[in-house]
Amino acid sequence: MSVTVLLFASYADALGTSSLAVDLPSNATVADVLAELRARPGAERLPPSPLVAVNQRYATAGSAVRAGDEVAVIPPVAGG
Amino acid sequence: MSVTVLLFASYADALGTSSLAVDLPSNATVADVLAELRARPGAERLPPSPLVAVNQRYATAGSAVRAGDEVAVIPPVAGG
Amino acid sequence: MTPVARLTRDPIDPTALLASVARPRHGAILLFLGVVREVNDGRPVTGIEYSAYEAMALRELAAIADETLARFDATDVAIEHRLGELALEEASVGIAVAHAHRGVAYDASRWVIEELKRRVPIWKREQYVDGTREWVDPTGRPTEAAVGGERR
Amino acid sequence: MTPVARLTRDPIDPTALLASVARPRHGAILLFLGVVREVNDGRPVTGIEYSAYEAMALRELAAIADETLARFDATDVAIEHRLGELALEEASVGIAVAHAHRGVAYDASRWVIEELKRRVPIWKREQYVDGTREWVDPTGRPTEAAVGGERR
Repeated sequence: MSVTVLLFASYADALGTSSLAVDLPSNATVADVLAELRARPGAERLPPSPLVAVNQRYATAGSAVRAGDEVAVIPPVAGG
Repeated sequence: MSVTVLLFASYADALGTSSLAVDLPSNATVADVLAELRARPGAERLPPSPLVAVNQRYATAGSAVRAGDEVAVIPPVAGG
Repeated sequence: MTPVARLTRDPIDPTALLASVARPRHGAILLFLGVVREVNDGRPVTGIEYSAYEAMALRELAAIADETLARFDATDVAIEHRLGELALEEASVGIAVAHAHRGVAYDASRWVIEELKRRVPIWKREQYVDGTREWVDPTGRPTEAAVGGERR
Repeated sequence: MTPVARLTRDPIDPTALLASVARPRHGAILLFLGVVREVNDGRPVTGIEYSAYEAMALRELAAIADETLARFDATDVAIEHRLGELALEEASVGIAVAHAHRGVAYDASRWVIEELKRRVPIWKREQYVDGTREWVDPTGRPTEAAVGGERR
Protein backbone atom coordinates (compact mmCIF):
# COMPACT_ATOMS: atom_id res chain seq x y z
CA MET A 1 0.00 0.00 0.00
CA SER A 2 1.02 3.61 -0.42
CA VAL A 3 0.74 6.61 1.87
CA THR A 4 1.48 10.26 1.21
CA VAL A 5 4.16 11.80 3.43
CA LEU A 6 4.10 15.58 3.88
CA LEU A 7 7.15 17.53 5.02
CA PHE A 8 7.27 21.13 6.19
CA ALA A 9 9.65 23.96 6.93
CA SER A 10 13.15 22.73 7.90
CA TYR A 11 12.18 19.09 7.26
CA ALA A 12 11.11 19.88 3.70
CA ASP A 13 14.43 21.68 3.24
CA ALA A 14 16.31 18.68 4.65
CA LEU A 15 14.74 16.14 2.30
CA GLY A 16 14.43 18.53 -0.63
CA THR A 17 10.69 17.96 -1.04
CA SER A 18 7.43 18.75 0.70
CA SER A 19 5.58 15.62 -0.39
CA LEU A 20 6.44 12.05 -1.33
CA ALA A 21 4.75 8.68 -1.71
CA VAL A 22 5.97 5.81 0.48
CA ASP A 23 5.21 2.13 -0.14
CA LEU A 24 4.55 0.00 2.92
CA PRO A 25 3.29 -3.46 3.84
CA SER A 26 -0.26 -3.56 5.17
CA ASN A 27 -0.52 -3.28 8.99
CA ALA A 28 2.20 -0.64 8.90
CA THR A 29 2.59 1.98 11.63
CA VAL A 30 3.94 5.50 11.86
CA ALA A 31 7.27 3.98 12.94
CA ASP A 32 7.43 2.09 9.63
CA VAL A 33 6.79 5.30 7.70
CA LEU A 34 9.62 7.01 9.56
CA ALA A 35 11.93 4.03 8.94
CA GLU A 36 11.25 4.32 5.20
CA LEU A 37 11.92 8.03 5.38
CA ARG A 38 15.28 7.43 7.11
CA ALA A 39 16.57 5.80 3.93
CA ARG A 40 16.20 9.05 1.97
CA PRO A 41 19.07 11.49 1.44
CA GLY A 42 18.92 14.33 3.94
CA ALA A 43 16.87 12.32 6.46
CA GLU A 44 19.81 12.31 8.88
CA ARG A 45 18.83 15.94 9.55
CA LEU A 46 15.51 14.85 11.11
CA PRO A 47 15.49 14.44 14.90
CA PRO A 48 15.27 10.91 16.38
CA SER A 49 11.54 11.15 17.17
CA PRO A 50 9.82 13.84 15.13
CA LEU A 51 6.20 14.82 15.72
CA VAL A 52 3.86 13.08 13.29
CA ALA A 53 0.23 13.61 12.32
CA VAL A 54 -1.92 11.07 10.46
CA ASN A 55 -4.77 12.61 8.50
CA GLN A 56 -4.23 15.94 10.28
CA ARG A 57 -4.30 14.57 13.82
CA TYR A 58 -1.27 14.11 16.04
CA ALA A 59 -0.23 10.45 16.19
CA THR A 60 2.38 8.29 17.92
CA ALA A 61 4.99 5.87 16.57
CA GLY A 62 2.62 2.97 17.16
CA SER A 63 -0.36 4.52 15.34
CA ALA A 64 -1.62 2.45 12.39
CA VAL A 65 -1.53 3.87 8.88
CA ARG A 66 -3.80 2.77 6.05
CA ALA A 67 -3.61 3.02 2.30
CA GLY A 68 -4.09 6.57 1.15
CA ASP A 69 -3.39 8.12 4.57
CA GLU A 70 -1.75 11.54 4.77
CA VAL A 71 1.22 11.26 7.14
CA ALA A 72 2.78 14.60 8.07
CA VAL A 73 6.18 14.91 9.74
CA ILE A 74 5.97 18.07 11.79
CA PRO A 75 8.92 20.26 12.83
CA PRO A 76 8.76 22.07 16.18
CA VAL A 77 5.83 24.44 15.76
CA ALA A 78 6.52 28.16 15.94
CA GLY A 79 3.20 29.91 15.43
CA GLY A 80 2.06 33.04 17.21
CA MET B 1 -9.41 79.53 57.66
CA SER B 2 -11.55 78.12 54.88
CA VAL B 3 -11.19 74.99 52.76
CA THR B 4 -13.19 73.85 49.76
CA VAL B 5 -14.94 70.51 50.17
CA LEU B 6 -15.81 68.60 47.00
CA LEU B 7 -18.49 65.92 46.93
CA PHE B 8 -19.13 63.40 44.17
CA ALA B 9 -21.68 60.87 42.95
CA SER B 10 -23.85 59.50 45.78
CA TYR B 11 -22.24 61.83 48.34
CA ALA B 12 -23.11 64.88 46.25
CA ASP B 13 -26.68 63.56 46.02
CA ALA B 14 -26.77 63.01 49.78
CA LEU B 15 -25.71 66.54 50.69
CA GLY B 16 -27.42 68.18 47.74
CA THR B 17 -24.25 69.90 46.52
CA SER B 18 -20.95 69.04 44.89
CA SER B 19 -18.93 71.81 46.50
CA LEU B 20 -19.04 73.81 49.69
CA ALA B 21 -16.76 76.01 51.78
CA VAL B 22 -16.00 74.95 55.35
CA ASP B 23 -14.54 77.21 58.02
CA LEU B 24 -12.03 75.64 60.38
CA PRO B 25 -9.55 76.65 63.05
CA SER B 26 -5.92 76.59 61.94
CA ASN B 27 -4.13 73.28 62.61
CA ALA B 28 -7.26 71.45 61.47
CA THR B 29 -7.18 67.93 60.09
CA VAL B 30 -9.26 65.86 57.70
CA ALA B 31 -11.18 64.57 60.72
CA ASP B 32 -12.17 68.15 61.56
CA VAL B 33 -13.42 68.70 58.01
CA LEU B 34 -15.53 65.55 58.24
CA ALA B 35 -16.89 66.61 61.64
CA GLU B 36 -18.00 69.93 60.13
CA LEU B 37 -19.60 68.05 57.26
CA ARG B 38 -21.52 65.82 59.69
CA ALA B 39 -23.52 68.83 60.84
CA ARG B 40 -25.02 69.29 57.36
CA PRO B 41 -28.42 67.90 56.35
CA GLY B 42 -28.02 64.60 54.47
CA ALA B 43 -24.60 63.89 55.99
CA GLU B 44 -26.04 60.94 57.89
CA ARG B 45 -25.99 59.15 54.52
CA LEU B 46 -22.16 59.25 54.45
CA PRO B 47 -20.37 56.16 55.76
CA PRO B 48 -18.50 56.39 59.11
CA SER B 49 -15.05 56.70 57.48
CA PRO B 50 -15.28 57.91 53.90
CA LEU B 51 -12.23 58.09 51.65
CA VAL B 52 -10.78 61.58 51.49
CA ALA B 53 -8.27 63.29 49.23
CA VAL B 54 -6.49 66.56 50.00
CA ASN B 55 -5.37 68.50 46.93
CA GLN B 56 -6.03 65.43 44.76
CA ARG B 57 -4.03 62.95 46.84
CA TYR B 58 -5.53 60.32 49.12
CA ALA B 59 -5.26 61.37 52.74
CA THR B 60 -6.12 59.97 56.19
CA ALA B 61 -8.21 61.33 59.04
CA GLY B 62 -5.09 62.73 60.70
CA SER B 63 -3.80 64.56 57.61
CA ALA B 64 -3.39 68.31 58.08
CA VAL B 65 -5.40 70.75 55.99
CA ARG B 66 -4.40 74.31 55.20
CA ALA B 67 -6.26 77.40 54.11
CA GLY B 68 -7.40 77.06 50.51
CA ASP B 69 -6.95 73.29 50.37
CA GLU B 70 -9.28 71.22 48.21
CA VAL B 71 -10.68 68.41 50.33
CA ALA B 72 -12.58 65.78 48.35
CA VAL B 73 -14.83 63.21 49.99
CA ILE B 74 -14.70 60.22 47.70
CA PRO B 75 -17.39 57.54 47.36
CA PRO B 76 -16.32 53.96 46.60
CA VAL B 77 -14.70 54.24 43.18
CA ALA B 78 -16.32 52.33 40.31
CA GLY B 79 -14.26 53.05 37.21
CA GLY B 80 -13.44 50.56 34.51
CA MET C 1 8.22 57.35 25.63
CA THR C 2 5.37 59.31 27.19
CA PRO C 3 2.62 57.04 28.44
CA VAL C 4 -0.92 57.99 27.44
CA ALA C 5 -3.43 58.57 30.26
CA ARG C 6 -6.63 60.32 29.20
CA LEU C 7 -10.23 61.01 30.11
CA THR C 8 -12.53 61.46 27.16
CA ARG C 9 -16.17 62.12 26.36
CA ASP C 10 -15.76 60.66 22.87
CA PRO C 11 -15.96 56.96 21.99
CA ILE C 12 -12.74 55.08 22.73
CA ASP C 13 -10.84 54.23 19.55
CA PRO C 14 -9.12 50.82 19.85
CA THR C 15 -7.02 51.39 16.74
CA ALA C 16 -5.57 54.63 18.10
CA LEU C 17 -4.81 52.99 21.47
CA LEU C 18 -3.00 50.10 19.75
CA ALA C 19 -1.01 52.50 17.56
CA SER C 20 0.05 54.56 20.56
CA VAL C 21 1.95 51.62 22.12
CA ALA C 22 3.31 49.93 18.97
CA ARG C 23 7.11 49.96 18.74
CA PRO C 24 9.51 47.78 16.71
CA ARG C 25 10.91 46.29 19.93
CA HIS C 26 7.58 44.82 21.01
CA GLY C 27 6.45 41.28 20.25
CA ALA C 28 3.10 41.42 22.02
CA ILE C 29 0.34 44.01 22.27
CA LEU C 30 -2.65 43.55 24.55
CA LEU C 31 -5.79 45.65 24.44
CA PHE C 32 -8.34 45.49 27.25
CA LEU C 33 -11.77 47.04 26.74
CA GLY C 34 -14.28 47.33 29.55
CA VAL C 35 -17.73 47.54 27.98
CA VAL C 36 -21.24 48.28 29.23
CA ARG C 37 -23.14 45.04 29.57
CA GLU C 38 -26.83 44.45 29.54
CA VAL C 39 -27.13 42.87 32.99
CA ASN C 40 -25.43 43.65 36.30
CA ASP C 41 -26.20 41.67 39.47
CA GLY C 42 -29.23 40.27 37.67
CA ARG C 43 -30.75 43.69 36.82
CA PRO C 44 -31.25 44.63 33.16
CA VAL C 45 -29.17 47.72 32.36
CA THR C 46 -29.92 50.18 29.57
CA GLY C 47 -26.89 52.44 29.97
CA ILE C 48 -24.30 53.82 32.36
CA GLU C 49 -23.31 57.36 33.20
CA TYR C 50 -19.66 57.79 34.22
CA SER C 51 -18.43 60.80 36.15
CA ALA C 52 -15.10 61.59 37.78
CA TYR C 53 -13.16 63.86 40.04
CA GLU C 54 -11.44 64.78 36.83
CA ALA C 55 -8.23 66.45 37.98
CA MET C 56 -7.47 63.70 40.47
CA ALA C 57 -8.56 60.91 38.10
CA LEU C 58 -6.12 62.21 35.50
CA ARG C 59 -3.40 62.37 38.11
CA GLU C 60 -4.05 58.80 39.23
CA LEU C 61 -4.24 57.48 35.65
CA ALA C 62 -0.92 59.15 34.86
CA ALA C 63 0.59 57.71 38.05
CA ILE C 64 -0.62 54.21 37.12
CA ALA C 65 0.90 54.59 33.66
CA ASP C 66 4.23 55.74 35.13
CA GLU C 67 4.23 52.93 37.69
CA THR C 68 3.54 50.45 34.88
CA LEU C 69 6.75 51.52 33.14
CA ALA C 70 8.69 51.11 36.37
CA ARG C 71 7.16 47.77 37.43
CA PHE C 72 7.09 46.04 34.07
CA ASP C 73 10.40 46.90 32.49
CA ALA C 74 9.42 49.80 30.21
CA THR C 75 6.20 48.33 28.92
CA ASP C 76 4.50 50.90 26.71
CA VAL C 77 1.05 51.73 28.02
CA ALA C 78 -1.97 53.81 27.03
CA ILE C 79 -5.00 54.21 29.29
CA GLU C 80 -8.21 55.96 28.31
CA HIS C 81 -11.39 56.23 30.38
CA ARG C 82 -14.62 57.53 29.02
CA LEU C 83 -17.00 59.87 30.87
CA GLY C 84 -20.63 60.77 30.24
CA GLU C 85 -23.57 58.66 29.08
CA LEU C 86 -22.67 55.29 27.57
CA ALA C 87 -24.97 52.89 25.76
CA LEU C 88 -24.79 49.08 25.89
CA GLU C 89 -21.64 47.62 24.30
CA GLU C 90 -19.79 50.94 24.39
CA ALA C 91 -16.30 50.85 25.91
CA SER C 92 -15.88 52.67 29.22
CA VAL C 93 -12.16 51.98 29.46
CA GLY C 94 -9.42 51.00 27.04
CA ILE C 95 -5.95 49.87 28.10
CA ALA C 96 -3.24 49.05 25.57
CA VAL C 97 0.09 47.63 26.70
CA ALA C 98 2.99 46.36 24.63
CA HIS C 99 6.17 44.52 25.53
CA ALA C 100 8.85 42.41 23.91
CA HIS C 101 7.28 39.33 25.55
CA ARG C 102 3.65 38.36 26.00
CA GLY C 103 3.89 37.24 29.63
CA VAL C 104 4.82 40.73 30.76
CA ALA C 105 2.13 42.27 28.55
CA TYR C 106 -0.58 40.11 30.18
CA ASP C 107 0.68 40.84 33.69
CA ALA C 108 0.95 44.58 33.04
CA SER C 109 -2.48 44.83 31.43
CA ARG C 110 -4.12 43.05 34.33
CA TRP C 111 -2.25 45.17 36.85
CA VAL C 112 -3.37 48.40 35.18
CA ILE C 113 -7.08 47.56 35.18
CA GLU C 114 -6.98 46.36 38.79
CA GLU C 115 -5.18 49.52 39.90
CA LEU C 116 -7.59 51.68 37.93
CA LYS C 117 -10.56 50.03 39.63
CA ARG C 118 -8.91 50.33 43.02
CA ARG C 119 -7.86 53.96 43.08
CA VAL C 120 -9.03 56.18 40.21
CA PRO C 121 -11.89 58.43 41.39
CA ILE C 122 -14.49 57.57 38.77
CA TRP C 123 -18.09 56.63 39.49
CA LYS C 124 -20.86 55.07 37.51
CA ARG C 125 -24.61 55.31 37.74
CA GLU C 126 -26.47 52.49 36.09
CA GLN C 127 -29.75 53.07 34.32
CA TYR C 128 -32.24 50.21 34.51
CA VAL C 129 -35.04 49.05 32.25
CA ASP C 130 -37.61 50.25 34.82
CA GLY C 131 -36.30 53.83 34.50
CA THR C 132 -34.51 53.96 37.86
CA ARG C 133 -30.82 54.82 38.26
CA GLU C 134 -28.36 53.87 40.95
CA TRP C 135 -24.74 54.63 41.82
CA VAL C 136 -22.71 51.45 41.72
CA ASP C 137 -20.75 50.53 44.84
CA PRO C 138 -18.32 47.72 43.99
CA THR C 139 -17.39 47.35 47.68
CA GLY C 140 -20.79 45.85 48.38
CA ARG C 141 -21.47 48.37 51.13
CA PRO C 142 -25.05 49.62 51.37
CA THR C 143 -25.97 51.66 48.31
CA GLU C 144 -27.10 55.24 48.54
CA ALA C 145 -30.70 54.11 48.17
CA ALA C 146 -30.40 51.54 50.95
CA VAL C 147 -28.68 53.99 53.29
CA GLY C 148 -31.27 56.60 52.41
CA GLY C 149 -33.98 54.15 53.39
CA GLU C 150 -32.50 53.94 56.87
CA ARG C 151 -32.56 57.67 57.34
CA ARG C 152 -33.58 58.60 60.86
CA MET D 1 -22.18 31.52 18.52
CA THR D 2 -19.68 30.24 15.96
CA PRO D 3 -16.13 30.91 17.03
CA VAL D 4 -13.83 32.42 14.40
CA ALA D 5 -10.65 30.49 13.52
CA ARG D 6 -8.90 31.63 10.37
CA LEU D 7 -5.65 31.65 8.47
CA THR D 8 -5.12 34.69 6.30
CA ARG D 9 -2.56 36.18 3.93
CA ASP D 10 -3.98 39.66 4.46
CA PRO D 11 -3.10 41.99 7.33
CA ILE D 12 -4.95 41.17 10.54
CA ASP D 13 -7.71 43.71 11.27
CA PRO D 14 -8.01 44.34 15.04
CA THR D 15 -11.32 46.16 14.65
CA ALA D 16 -12.93 43.23 12.85
CA LEU D 17 -11.63 40.78 15.47
CA LEU D 18 -13.05 42.90 18.29
CA ALA D 19 -16.41 43.21 16.51
CA SER D 20 -16.62 39.46 15.99
CA VAL D 21 -16.68 38.77 19.75
CA ALA D 22 -18.70 41.78 20.97
CA ARG D 23 -22.05 40.82 22.54
CA PRO D 24 -24.32 42.77 24.94
CA ARG D 25 -23.69 40.18 27.67
CA HIS D 26 -19.94 40.85 27.77
CA GLY D 27 -18.27 43.28 30.12
CA ALA D 28 -14.68 42.69 29.01
CA ILE D 29 -12.99 42.24 25.65
CA LEU D 30 -9.32 41.35 25.34
CA LEU D 31 -7.32 41.51 22.14
CA PHE D 32 -3.88 39.92 21.90
CA LEU D 33 -1.65 40.74 18.96
CA GLY D 34 1.62 38.93 18.33
CA VAL D 35 3.81 41.22 16.25
CA VAL D 36 7.11 40.88 14.40
CA ARG D 37 9.83 42.47 16.48
CA GLU D 38 13.15 43.83 15.37
CA VAL D 39 15.36 41.59 17.48
CA ASN D 40 15.11 37.90 18.42
CA ASP D 41 17.71 36.21 20.60
CA GLY D 42 19.94 39.21 20.02
CA ARG D 43 19.85 39.00 16.21
CA PRO D 44 18.42 41.94 14.23
CA VAL D 45 15.39 40.74 12.24
CA THR D 46 14.09 42.38 9.07
CA GLY D 47 11.00 40.21 8.58
CA ILE D 48 9.43 36.80 9.12
CA GLU D 49 7.89 34.33 6.71
CA TYR D 50 5.09 32.20 8.20
CA SER D 51 3.99 28.92 6.64
CA ALA D 52 1.62 26.21 7.84
CA TYR D 53 0.26 22.75 7.31
CA GLU D 54 -2.85 24.65 6.44
CA ALA D 55 -5.59 22.02 6.68
CA MET D 56 -4.34 20.77 10.04
CA ALA D 57 -3.59 24.28 11.35
CA LEU D 58 -7.19 25.28 10.62
CA ARG D 59 -8.44 22.15 12.33
CA GLU D 60 -6.31 22.84 15.43
CA LEU D 61 -7.31 26.52 15.53
CA ALA D 62 -10.98 25.54 15.34
CA ALA D 63 -10.45 22.93 18.06
CA ILE D 64 -8.79 25.52 20.32
CA ALA D 65 -11.70 27.90 19.74
CA ASP D 66 -14.23 25.18 20.58
CA GLU D 67 -12.28 24.13 23.67
CA THR D 68 -12.17 27.76 24.78
CA LEU D 69 -15.97 27.88 24.79
CA ALA D 70 -16.11 24.69 26.82
CA ARG D 71 -13.36 25.59 29.32
CA PHE D 72 -14.22 29.23 29.90
CA ASP D 73 -17.97 29.26 30.18
CA ALA D 74 -18.98 30.33 26.69
CA THR D 75 -16.35 32.99 26.21
CA ASP D 76 -16.64 34.34 22.69
CA VAL D 77 -13.40 33.90 20.81
CA ALA D 78 -11.88 34.79 17.44
CA ILE D 79 -8.42 33.59 16.37
CA GLU D 80 -6.66 34.66 13.22
CA HIS D 81 -3.13 33.71 12.15
CA ARG D 82 -1.36 35.30 9.25
CA LEU D 83 0.76 33.46 6.69
CA GLY D 84 3.32 34.70 4.17
CA GLU D 85 5.94 37.43 4.42
CA LEU D 86 5.53 39.85 7.31
CA ALA D 87 7.41 43.09 7.91
CA LEU D 88 8.45 44.48 11.30
CA GLU D 89 5.52 45.51 13.51
CA GLU D 90 3.00 43.53 11.46
CA ALA D 91 0.73 41.22 13.46
CA SER D 92 1.24 37.49 12.95
CA VAL D 93 -1.61 36.46 15.22
CA GLY D 94 -4.71 38.14 16.62
CA ILE D 95 -6.84 36.67 19.39
CA ALA D 96 -10.01 38.37 20.61
CA VAL D 97 -11.93 37.00 23.58
CA ALA D 98 -14.92 38.44 25.39
CA HIS D 99 -16.68 37.47 28.59
CA ALA D 100 -19.05 38.93 31.15
CA HIS D 101 -16.10 39.25 33.55
CA ARG D 102 -12.52 40.34 32.94
CA GLY D 103 -10.83 37.60 34.95
CA VAL D 104 -12.16 34.92 32.63
CA ALA D 105 -11.28 36.99 29.56
CA TYR D 106 -7.64 37.28 30.68
CA ASP D 107 -7.39 33.58 31.51
CA ALA D 108 -9.01 32.51 28.25
CA SER D 109 -6.87 34.82 26.10
CA ARG D 110 -3.69 33.54 27.68
CA TRP D 111 -4.81 29.92 27.33
CA VAL D 112 -5.55 30.39 23.62
CA ILE D 113 -2.13 31.83 22.75
CA GLU D 114 -0.29 29.17 24.76
CA GLU D 115 -2.29 26.37 23.10
CA LEU D 116 -1.74 27.91 19.70
CA LYS D 117 2.01 28.00 20.26
CA ARG D 118 1.99 24.45 21.60
CA ARG D 119 0.03 22.61 18.93
CA VAL D 120 -0.87 24.53 15.78
CA PRO D 121 1.41 23.45 12.90
CA ILE D 122 2.74 26.82 11.82
CA TRP D 123 6.40 27.65 11.27
CA LYS D 124 8.36 30.81 10.90
CA ARG D 125 11.56 31.63 9.10
CA GLU D 126 13.29 34.76 10.30
CA GLN D 127 15.14 37.03 7.91
CA TYR D 128 18.18 38.76 9.34
CA VAL D 129 19.94 42.02 8.53
CA ASP D 130 22.87 40.07 7.04
CA GLY D 131 20.54 38.49 4.43
CA THR D 132 20.44 35.01 5.98
CA ARG D 133 17.21 33.22 6.95
CA GLU D 134 16.57 30.57 9.55
CA TRP D 135 13.65 28.43 10.69
CA VAL D 136 12.83 29.20 14.31
CA ASP D 137 12.78 26.30 16.76
CA PRO D 138 11.17 27.47 20.02
CA THR D 139 12.07 24.17 21.70
CA GLY D 140 15.70 25.20 21.70
CA ARG D 141 16.74 21.97 19.97
CA PRO D 142 19.51 22.32 17.39
CA THR D 143 18.32 24.38 14.43
CA GLU D 144 18.32 23.06 10.90
CA ALA D 145 21.57 24.83 10.21
CA ALA D 146 23.24 23.37 13.28
CA VAL D 147 22.00 19.86 12.52
CA GLY D 148 23.12 20.31 8.91
CA GLY D 149 26.56 21.22 10.16
CA GLU D 150 26.80 17.88 11.95
CA ARG D 151 25.97 15.96 8.81
CA ARG D 152 28.05 12.78 8.62
